[in-house]
Amino acid sequence: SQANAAAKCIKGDREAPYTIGWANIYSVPTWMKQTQGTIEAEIETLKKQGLVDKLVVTDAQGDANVQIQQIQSMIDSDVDAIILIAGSSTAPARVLADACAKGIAIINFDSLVDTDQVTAKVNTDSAQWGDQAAKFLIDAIGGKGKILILNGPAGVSVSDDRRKGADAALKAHPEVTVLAETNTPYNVAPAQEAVTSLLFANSEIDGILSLGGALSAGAVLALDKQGREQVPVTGENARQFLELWKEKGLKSWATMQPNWLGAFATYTAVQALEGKDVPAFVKIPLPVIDNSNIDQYLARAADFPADGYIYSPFDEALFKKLLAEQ
Amino acid sequence: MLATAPLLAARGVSKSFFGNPVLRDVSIALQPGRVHALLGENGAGKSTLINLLSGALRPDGGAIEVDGRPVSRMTPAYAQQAGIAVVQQELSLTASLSIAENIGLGAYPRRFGLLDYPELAVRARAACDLVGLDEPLSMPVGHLSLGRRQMVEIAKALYRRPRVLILDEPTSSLSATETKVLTNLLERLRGERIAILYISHRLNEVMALCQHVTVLKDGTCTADRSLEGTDANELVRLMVGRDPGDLFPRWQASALAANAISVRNFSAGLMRDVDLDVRTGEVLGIGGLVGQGQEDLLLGLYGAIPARTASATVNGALGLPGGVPKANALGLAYVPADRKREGLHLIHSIITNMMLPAFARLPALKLRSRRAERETARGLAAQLGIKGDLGRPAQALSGGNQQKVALAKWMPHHPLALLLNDPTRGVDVETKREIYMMLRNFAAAGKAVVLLSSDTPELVHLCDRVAVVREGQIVAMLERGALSEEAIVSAAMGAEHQKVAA
Amino acid sequence: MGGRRTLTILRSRPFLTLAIVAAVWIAASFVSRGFGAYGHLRYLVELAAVIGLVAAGQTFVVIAGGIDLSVAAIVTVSAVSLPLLSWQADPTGLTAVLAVLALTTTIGLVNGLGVALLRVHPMIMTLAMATFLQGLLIIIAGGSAVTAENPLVRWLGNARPAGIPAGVLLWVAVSVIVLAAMHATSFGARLFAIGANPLAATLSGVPVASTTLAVYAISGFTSGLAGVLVLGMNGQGYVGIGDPYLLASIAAVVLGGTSILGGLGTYAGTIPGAILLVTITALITVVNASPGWRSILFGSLILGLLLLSGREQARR
Amino acid sequence: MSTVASSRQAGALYWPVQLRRNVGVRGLFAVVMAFLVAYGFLFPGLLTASGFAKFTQSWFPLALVAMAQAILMLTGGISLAIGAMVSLGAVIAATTMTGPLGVAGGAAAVALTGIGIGGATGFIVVKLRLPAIVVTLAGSFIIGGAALLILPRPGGAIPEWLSDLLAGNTPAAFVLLVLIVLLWKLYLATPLGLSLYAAGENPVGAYRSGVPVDGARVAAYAISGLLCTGAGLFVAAQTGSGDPVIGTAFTLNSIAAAVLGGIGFLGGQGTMRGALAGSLLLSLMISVMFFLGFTPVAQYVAQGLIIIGAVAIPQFRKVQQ
Ligand SMILES: Nc1ncnc2c1ncn2[C@@H]1O[C@H](COP(=O)(O)OP(=O)(O)OP(=O)(O)O)[C@@H](O)[C@H]1O
Ligand SMILES: Nc1ncnc2c1ncn2[C@@H]1O[C@H](COP(=O)(O)OP(=O)(O)OP(=O)(O)O)[C@@H](O)[C@H]1O
Ligand SMILES: [Mg+2]
Ligand SMILES: [Mg+2]
Repeated sequence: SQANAAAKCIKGDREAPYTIGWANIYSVPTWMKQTQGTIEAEIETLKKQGLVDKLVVTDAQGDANVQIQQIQSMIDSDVDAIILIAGSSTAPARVLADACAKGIAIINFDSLVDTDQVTAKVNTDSAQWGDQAAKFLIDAIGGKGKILILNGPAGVSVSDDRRKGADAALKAHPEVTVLAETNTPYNVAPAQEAVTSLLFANSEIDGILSLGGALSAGAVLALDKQGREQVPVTGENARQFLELWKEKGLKSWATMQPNWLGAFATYTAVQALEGKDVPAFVKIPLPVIDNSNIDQYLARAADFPADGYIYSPFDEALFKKLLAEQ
Repeated sequence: MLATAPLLAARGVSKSFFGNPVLRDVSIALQPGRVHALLGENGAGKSTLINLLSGALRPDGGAIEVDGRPVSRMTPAYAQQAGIAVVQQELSLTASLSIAENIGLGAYPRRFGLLDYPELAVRARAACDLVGLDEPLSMPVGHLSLGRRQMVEIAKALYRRPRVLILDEPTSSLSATETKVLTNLLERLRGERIAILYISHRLNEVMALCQHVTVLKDGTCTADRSLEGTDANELVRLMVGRDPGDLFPRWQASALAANAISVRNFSAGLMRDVDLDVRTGEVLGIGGLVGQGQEDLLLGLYGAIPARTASATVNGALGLPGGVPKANALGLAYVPADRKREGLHLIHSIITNMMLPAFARLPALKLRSRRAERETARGLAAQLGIKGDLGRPAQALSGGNQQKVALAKWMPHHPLALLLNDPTRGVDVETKREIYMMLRNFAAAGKAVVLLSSDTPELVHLCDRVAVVREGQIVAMLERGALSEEAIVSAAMGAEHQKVAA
Repeated sequence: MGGRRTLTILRSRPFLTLAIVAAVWIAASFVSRGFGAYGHLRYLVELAAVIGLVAAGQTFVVIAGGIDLSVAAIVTVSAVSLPLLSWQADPTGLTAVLAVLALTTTIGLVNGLGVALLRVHPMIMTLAMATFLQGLLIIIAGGSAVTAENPLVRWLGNARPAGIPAGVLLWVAVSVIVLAAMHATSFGARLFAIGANPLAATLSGVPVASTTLAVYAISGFTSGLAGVLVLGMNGQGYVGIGDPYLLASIAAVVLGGTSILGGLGTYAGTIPGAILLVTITALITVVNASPGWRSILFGSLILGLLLLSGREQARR
Repeated sequence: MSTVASSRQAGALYWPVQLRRNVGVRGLFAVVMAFLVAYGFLFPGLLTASGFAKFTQSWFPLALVAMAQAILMLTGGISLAIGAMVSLGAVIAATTMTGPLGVAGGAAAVALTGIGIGGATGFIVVKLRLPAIVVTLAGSFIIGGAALLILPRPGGAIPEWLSDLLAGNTPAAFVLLVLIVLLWKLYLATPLGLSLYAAGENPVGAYRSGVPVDGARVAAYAISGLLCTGAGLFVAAQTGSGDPVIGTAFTLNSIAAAVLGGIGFLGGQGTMRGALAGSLLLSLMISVMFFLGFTPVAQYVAQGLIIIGAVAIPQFRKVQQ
């Protein structure tokens, strides 16, 4: 390692092969399991290169307090790097500062923490997510009409950020009326329930601004079950949604929170430990899935779990490029 | 006499529950230095009356007076201030708290606003000494036997240094020795000019202890007079409304040579290596001081607690049943002593309670016939004199009637051997007579009865033989000819006698 | 005679809960026209069927004096593992469904074993079971790339024989069986006895252990059934699909008047309790308010309805 | 009468009573001890000042909510709003303490909110005789909604010095816990204290003995509320900020800890020390499993086994005797 490492938190006294701690917030959901898969694959690669010794995994079972305790344990056992999906956007800040002070490389991805005491943050831009989705939808309904907005759970930053990102576009189009908004977990069933009730309450709906996860599939199923005509709907790369999209011939737009963020975070952590200068924030561009390229995604569907996400391919070249671009 | 106002009195009080009148225009006056008996059949309203006197319930009409002045709103707290203490039937204790903490509950000595443990210890010890409780004060009440809990309840009342002491069936779960301690104590308290109200179904106690009597029948007062010149028969007549017969049925030998239950080297709970034969056609009594292992003997035979034995025959089958359903299948039935905790489902209807053993043995998915159940229950209720709507929850029944339900539920199954744990506790004379009749008839039909009892006269007059238990052993087996209260008590106390001699 | 009987029914908890549901429906359809549409009400009942199925087992368990905190995990296990079992050999898909139900019943049975034989507190036992199942789910989740194409499951989730959703028909059938088992068999009577006073029940010869086993097995079975139904309704199982049903099942049981202490209650109350829950949820969805206010409104509604229907009887 | 002798002998009442209360939880104590030793062995840093500080800090909020739940269960109640109360406490602390109210004002607001909401819940449950489980379930939505209104997304702040004081490298959490346990002991010695047990196990008997049954129960809810929002304040200090959904998991964990510690549902059964030991076990388990290098699947399985084992093994030994 270099003596004067540029990256934050790194003290330069750590030697390969490294021990990587993966502080997961909840390992049960399929998205998490897929992410874990990319991390493990990356670890295997890095092991072969002699850069990583072992991976330590914790599962906070959805409890941000437990996650703090587990990060503390990682500090206590002196791991070389921590990669992290946070259970709360504020809670882990102090324990991360402790870790940073101990010279542990910290790469925070997906759900981010409001702190600068980390080596790097890796994520797509949630505000941009919301903005692009809103713009697509407004465009798709011709600049005016009545829409529903489906949000993730209340009180969570990601869902709040995406919603805020959509605000500007909505304000710019006063003819677009928001009939109703919901907050549900990013799952099919609750979204389907909510949309069904909303459909009954509102006879005219021109579009659905769905801000993530499996919410879109729930909305499409709700429309379908009621025999209503499908309307433009935004979404993510959930396999079920993409398949419904194709099946029902939807007018849709989707983006993706790539599962390989996990692999990339691992890669970045090792790069930082190796003395490379990594940017404080790596912004992952949001890909667009539309009718032009959906078939490419569906062609690979069989490689992914039925309730999983069809993410784009990744390799070291991509990672190198991402790190260099910033 | 006339000059002194009664310490506590009820003037023409009435009370009904959900429209059913339980007390109608009842008056009672408790004078200092007098033990006042309150008699009546099960459900006559005695407990309700004392609940009114102690502020646990509010009367619908009439007034409660303390020192001759009517109290506008009697509450337990006010009663406590006025020096009124009630011995509930084990009801007011908390199992997880220690003896001392229970005794002081609601009236703790305080220092700087906090519970003063040293002071509590001194005062609780004093109260315990009065009733002969020698268990460590720190022992949780949950570890005590029923009889000892009853003594704690009495100590709890005494701890409050009452001017008026009300005792609701205090002796029903006490052994003869403990009863003796209590009667001596009450004599002494009377000497200290305390007013005492005493409820009991044991008339000999009442005759020996009390000076004045109030008799309730169906919620009205049928007598309020001095006990002088009254005899027991007279009292029973007042309670029941007709001439009493003999309490105990005439004894007739009916024991057959066959053994219903036979065990060798039997151990369960406190019982260690006992041999016992229960013959068909007999009533076998089990006596002794409370808590010597008698209950474990019954429970072990019944398969409710683990038991070991060298050899056993139960109604012709080899070996112990090893489980309650198995014991039932072999014709055993058990009636527990603590009916509220072990015998009944208080929140369920009387019918359901009566039918439970039937539900337990029917095939699980057999359809019930509500009509047949009602018929059976009505029959049982009529047989045992349980009055009123059988759809009420069992907790609405008075104590004695609850006991009848606990007994009645086994009757439709014609058990071959009845294991009874103090079945007449808190039961009025009339019901007692009926139960005794039933037991004798049962034996006469060639079945076996094992009767564990804390009521020594019952053992003497009803049983063919009495096994006296002490420290987990059967120390004496008294045959009919040798049965007497003295014999039972001295066998039960044997250890103490020997210790004194040694 | 008949009059008194009618009066008792009118005053009973199940009926009261039902009356409240009706009142909420009528009130809501004034506020929002579409809410009272036949199709919507039918949909609400269909949703309630899932809660109702889970709550059927939960009612058994609660009446018997226990509680089952593993229902949510069992629903998920059922919905996630069924697609893995759907082999082609059986064109109806029945085999796979039966296999999954056997699995979930076994899970329930294990709960029962812990409670009855190891004497672990029901809450601890079922909580631990839920934790186990989470581990199991990590292993099986996303394990297959095959979508659920089970004809029986699809039918359950989508068919409407005679205009009534198949799920609702299933619920009706289960309800009839549950009510019969609860109130017309000796098994049912044992259940109440165990819940009210296990000691007295034991001494009366009630086979406490086997009844307890049966109760938890039933809960595993009905949760499994709910998992199959919810899979059919969503066309896709996913990890977390059962999560909403833990609190919902308990709430439906208690709103329906069953005592959480055991020994008293009826599934007849749970049924309207389940419908009430989905109704309130739907009502909150169509109200335009911030998430905080919606949550407050939801809680206040439950509390308010409880004031109307739910005084607890005194005990001991 | 030999007053002297009897008073000396009787004077020693408090400690024997306390000793006997250990009987039910000895098995659990042994299990917890074993885990503590294992933890100390796996992570020797535990014995350093900062290691110990961090360890008690992660246990502290769980200990508080376990107490909050236990005090209710002792009176025969229960709360499903524990998690929401913790969130509310955290959110209030994070929005007031850096504002005009200051730390003292913020702490007072947190405490008053806890006592007020707890007391109101108690009033509804006790005086209106509604089942606690549904009242608090409904309450959890109302309280959680209030937390979202105050802070719609994670944010707010706690003064740095307060965070460092409570959750820095100081044993403040441990000292606080000892203090709270002492206060609990004091409370038990007030007229309302032991009444908790009596009111929980035998309300009718307790009422007839002159115990303020309703008062004891309402007070229990108020204290429980205070403990919850207090835990929320601590969590806010520990994390330096507020999060409107931070407490969610505490509801189930508090029940698990209390039941694991031997607190019964029927009221009057169990001891606070048991509940604390239960919460300690839950907290220890997480760290010990980490140091043993368990994978998530193994973590789930082991966690289930430990929870069952801690209850079943003592039970099993009792049956065997
Ligand atoms: N809380 C209550 N609710 C309904 N009925 C009650 C209640 N308390 C008592 N009763 C009824 O009032 C009547 C009188 O009961 P009470 O307990 O006073 O009788 P008792 O004379 O004490 O009988 P026992 O000798 O069996 O103890 C009984 O018929 C009983 O069923
Ligand atoms: N929850 C209740 N509901 C209805 N009645 C009750 C309830 N609790 C007590 N009672 C009535 O109060 C009366 C007094 O209760 P208690 O337990 O002292 O009965 P008791 O008649 O003295 O019985 P025992 O002689 O067995 O102690 C009983 O007769 C019972 O009918
Ligand atoms: Mg009475
Ligand atoms: Mg009585």
